[in-house]
Amino acid sequence: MPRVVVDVMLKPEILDPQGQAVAAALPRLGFDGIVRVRQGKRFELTVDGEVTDDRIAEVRRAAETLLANPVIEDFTVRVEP
Amino acid sequence: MPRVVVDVMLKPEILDPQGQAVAAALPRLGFDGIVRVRQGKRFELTVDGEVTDDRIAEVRRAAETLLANPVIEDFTVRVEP
Amino acid sequence: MTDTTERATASPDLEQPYGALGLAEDEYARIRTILGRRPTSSELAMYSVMWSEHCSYKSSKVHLRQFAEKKPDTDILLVGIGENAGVVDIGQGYAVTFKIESHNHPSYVEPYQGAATGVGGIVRDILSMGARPVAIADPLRFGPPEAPDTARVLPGVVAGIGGYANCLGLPTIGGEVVFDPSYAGNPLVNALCVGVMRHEDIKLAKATGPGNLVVLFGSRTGGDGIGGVSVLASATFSGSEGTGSTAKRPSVQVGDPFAEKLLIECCLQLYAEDLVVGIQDLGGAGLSCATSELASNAGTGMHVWLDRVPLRDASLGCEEILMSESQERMCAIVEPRRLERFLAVARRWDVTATVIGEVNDTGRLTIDFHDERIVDVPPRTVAHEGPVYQRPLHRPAGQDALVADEPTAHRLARPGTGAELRATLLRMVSSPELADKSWVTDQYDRYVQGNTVLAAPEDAGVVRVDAHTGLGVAVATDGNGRYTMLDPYAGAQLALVEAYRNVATTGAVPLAVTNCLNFGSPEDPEVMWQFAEAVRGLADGCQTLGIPVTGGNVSFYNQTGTTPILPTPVVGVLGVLDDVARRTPVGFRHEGDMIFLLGQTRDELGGSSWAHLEHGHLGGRPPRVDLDAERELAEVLVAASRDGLVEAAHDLSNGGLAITLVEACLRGGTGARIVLPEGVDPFVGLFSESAARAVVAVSRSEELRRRDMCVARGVPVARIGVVLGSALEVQDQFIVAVDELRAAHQSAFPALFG
Amino acid sequence: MTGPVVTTPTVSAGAGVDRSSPVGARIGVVTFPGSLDDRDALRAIVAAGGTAVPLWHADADLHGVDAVVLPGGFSYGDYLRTGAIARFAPVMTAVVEAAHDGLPVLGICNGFQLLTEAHLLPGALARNASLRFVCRDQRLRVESSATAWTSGYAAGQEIVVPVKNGEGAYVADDATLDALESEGRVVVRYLGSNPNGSYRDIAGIANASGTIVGLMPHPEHAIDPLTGPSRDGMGFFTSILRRMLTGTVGAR
Ligand SMILES: Nc1ncnc2c1ncn2[C@@H]1O[C@H](COP(=O)(O)OP(=O)(O)O)[C@@H](O)[C@H]1O
Ligand SMILES: [Mg+2]
Repeated sequence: MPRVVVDVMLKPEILDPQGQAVAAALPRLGFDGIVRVRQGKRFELTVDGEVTDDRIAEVRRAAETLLANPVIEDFTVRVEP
Repeated sequence: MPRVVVDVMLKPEILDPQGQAVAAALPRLGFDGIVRVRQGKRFELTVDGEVTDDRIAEVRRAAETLLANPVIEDFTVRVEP
Repeated sequence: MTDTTERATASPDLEQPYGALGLAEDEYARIRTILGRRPTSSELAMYSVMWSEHCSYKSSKVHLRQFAEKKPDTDILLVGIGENAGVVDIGQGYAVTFKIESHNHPSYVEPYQGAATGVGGIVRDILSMGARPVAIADPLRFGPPEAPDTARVLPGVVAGIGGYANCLGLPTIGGEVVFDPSYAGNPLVNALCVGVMRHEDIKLAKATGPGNLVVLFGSRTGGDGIGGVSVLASATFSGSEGTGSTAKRPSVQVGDPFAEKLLIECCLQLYAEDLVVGIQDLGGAGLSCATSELASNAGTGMHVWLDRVPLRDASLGCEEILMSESQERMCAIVEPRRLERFLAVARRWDVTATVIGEVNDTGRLTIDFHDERIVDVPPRTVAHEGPVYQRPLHRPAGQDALVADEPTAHRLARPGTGAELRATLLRMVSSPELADKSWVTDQYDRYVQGNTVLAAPEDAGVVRVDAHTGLGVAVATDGNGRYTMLDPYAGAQLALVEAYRNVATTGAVPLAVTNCLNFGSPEDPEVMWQFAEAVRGLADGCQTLGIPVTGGNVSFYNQTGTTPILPTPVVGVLGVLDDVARRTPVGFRHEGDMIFLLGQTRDELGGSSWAHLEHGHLGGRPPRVDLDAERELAEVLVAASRDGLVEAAHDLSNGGLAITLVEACLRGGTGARIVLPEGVDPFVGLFSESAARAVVAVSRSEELRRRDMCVARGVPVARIGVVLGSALEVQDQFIVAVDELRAAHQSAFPALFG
Repeated sequence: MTGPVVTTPTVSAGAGVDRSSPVGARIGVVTFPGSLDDRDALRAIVAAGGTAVPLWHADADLHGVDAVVLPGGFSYGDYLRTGAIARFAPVMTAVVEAAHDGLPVLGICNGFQLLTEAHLLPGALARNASLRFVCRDQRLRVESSATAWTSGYAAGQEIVVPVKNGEGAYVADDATLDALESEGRVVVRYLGSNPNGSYRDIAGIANASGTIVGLMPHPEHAIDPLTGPSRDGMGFFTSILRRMLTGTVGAR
């Protein structure tokens, strides 16, 4: 079945303690090449039937109202290849 | 700066209460076209310098050891276009 | 180009956006007079934020003075009003600090983060006094339970409080969950924190000792909450002169409880090694507040190199760095010879610490940004000599009609038969207002630290302070917007006496008071009248009860559109128990114990839960306040606990005797047979909300001593029944199984919130 | 936290102290950044009659302790996954090594999560089914008394101990679960309602030799009825002390 992915990330100006904790741990484990980490959410949605433009619009509305909190988060919607 | 994304999802056989809760909430909000939701994590890593194969390998090791728990999670690594 | 003091002198006529920053024209003029020139954009930022209602208390100051003026004669106050939090002597060399604060508006915008950062802020206040934070309480108020927005706000707020407090390792031991339509667009999220220290560990926010260093430590500074502190200042700096960038700034702060946990442990080690001279948390108004208050409190001067502040967002301009309300930061004054050790302790806890300034004796606060002077002000004028207003007051036009609308039997139908009483009780027990709150409190860790002796749903939270002696403290918070609406003077006192009674019910001696005054707009004379009356009532009440106000917080502009919330003073009372093993629990646990009702019951249903829940009615007068009776009742309850006379005690409040009995039965897992005193109307006896009352359970062998004690103190006492079986029976009226009560009591929250 | 040994027990007089327990065994409790119940674990050890030794996450030396407790809390904020970052603390290198050599280790809540992340115990702890943090007094059944930490209980004994967690659902694949069951390595199980959606109501498990035990409930908060629901949790601490005395640790 077709799958639509919604990626939700904190807005760049919002503090991301989760990403910070990971970024601080990496060098301690010897991973020095990663300079910055931001952590967000990924939703894999399985939609009913074909992925029409209407479906995408619906997912976008769902992302806006439920999956992401627009006050602090941005999101992107894409169809999984 | 170049960005590498690590997506971490619960293995399909592991219960995903967060995804389930979202899936249950969607129809209540009038979104009927989404039949299944799984929720995972997305890490955006900013790497130092160019995204060489070595860097990707490093990120892969970081994902394996830290970002994902292979007992319950799968991950994918990709370079953001 | 940076707006320097030099440039300010050279361009006196430059237009400045003071209005958009919330400053009135005469306030702006006063700043110019103080400085003898126009302020730089950084100075304007500082003054605007520090002279905002939130920071300067400009509308409330003239009223709050009564707390000091009417302070009862007592020597328990080690630190009084005016510091981050008051400090109370609880004996044996221990001191306790406690304070309540609001985070109402942020919690509406983003419930989880708003509530979480509210907890973070009050914890830093307590920490800055030198204390280890040991407990949290969270008085909360929301719109109608079934409103869709309440389903967004309430779960988010509760998860946010739990998410932050649990991660800090602070037990949440009390609070309130109240619903009223007036809070629909404006929930109240108040948070109280209690901290414990030895007398000698008290710290003050003072930048003493010229040559000492100003160290900023904790999280890096980002663009959080800029302008958020001055409630009126919706304008950003985009239009202002200077370096203010136009980048997007977050309107919401995100808390990092892990960073705060490290900050707590770091501070406690710094205190233990005596490495700080003075300390101040960064809350509202961020560095503007911390630097000006530290210097002003000490009467010294200070110089700050603002470019040394570690940033999370490199694009911040100097005004923004000064105003940022980034969380999890503290500012300490450190002797140079201790600096190295200070930094080592900070490193041990993974806390970033940076010297950003120096104390001097110039009497001025000067701030440089990349070698340019951007601030040069007398710190007192920023921190303590802000504007003070005597706002007009006006008794609301509708007040007389409201008070005249008594809930008489004639006006509101009362249940007459036993069956009606029973049905009324079951409906009320299952209403969210009176229902079991464990859906909320189960999300809070009440065990962490291993010292929690009582927590929700007990009358007050009790934590042990000293494991050897059993010394401990009790804390309770209460507020009743309906009572306060009907009579703000009495309403504030009723909040006070309820918290006082709750503390005494556990066996603790009430000692001190904190308060959070949640009201509408101070520019509305009718709101201001409510406020003035409430403060007067609270100050008078504290004076008569002999317990001082040690601090608090004012939250104005709580309104949806132009409709204010119910006036809601929330009062926290702290008490002490010499041995927490003597605490009295709420639950009826032993079959055969005799049940007594202490205090006098009158037909008092104005503002009651019954009138509200059964009739949607608010009118008449709230229950009569009798401070002497409250004090006598408290003395009896405390003495009874000390002498081991009572098995259980529970005060009477919302819903009256009926609800008190249900709660005591459910808590203890028993039933009770009740015989209402002769001549009492069953409905009034069960549902009236007369104050100064409590129910106690006494083992048969202690019955006489108990009665004697009450009689000796002049507290009315009536034996009303016995702990028995598995049903609550009110003789000649009705019987209802405890299981049925439990099902009704427990169903409300899960049904609403999942 | 700074001194090496807790000398003054911070426990109320006589509170749940088992006078018959052996004195002197040294039990370490690790403090990670974000540990919360470390003091309570120290207190419980002292109350049980042992010597409590605070251990520091950044110090790889176990200071010769006879057993280790990994306490509850939110190590490193638990932002990534519970226990995921703490697993790499220097002290854990020493703990893992010693544990493989038979050193008894008890992981409570965050400590359990950490033990699974460190692969000392199988499976993982996932988000509570309710998606909410839950703190309540929980009825449990001690399924196995054949571990270093539960030998003082009777198998099948019912106890009441607090649970308090947001990510306490024990998950593992069926093969692992079946193996745990058949090998008697399910140590405690939830009775009544399952607080977090753990598979097969599992509250705690052990390694094959019974030296390493992880559980979500907090026995250190059930050592004194004044500050907890019971003193039922005391057995975890007295069990290990008794094993020390009789020298049967790690040699089941
Ligand atoms: N309602 C009140 N009753 C008593 N004191 C109050 C009240 N409101 C504020 N205060 C006192 O005024 C001072 C400044 O308050 P506040 O700005 O909230 O403190 P902080 O600067 O620590 O945030 C504090 O000492 C506080 O206790
Ligand atoms: Mg303060």
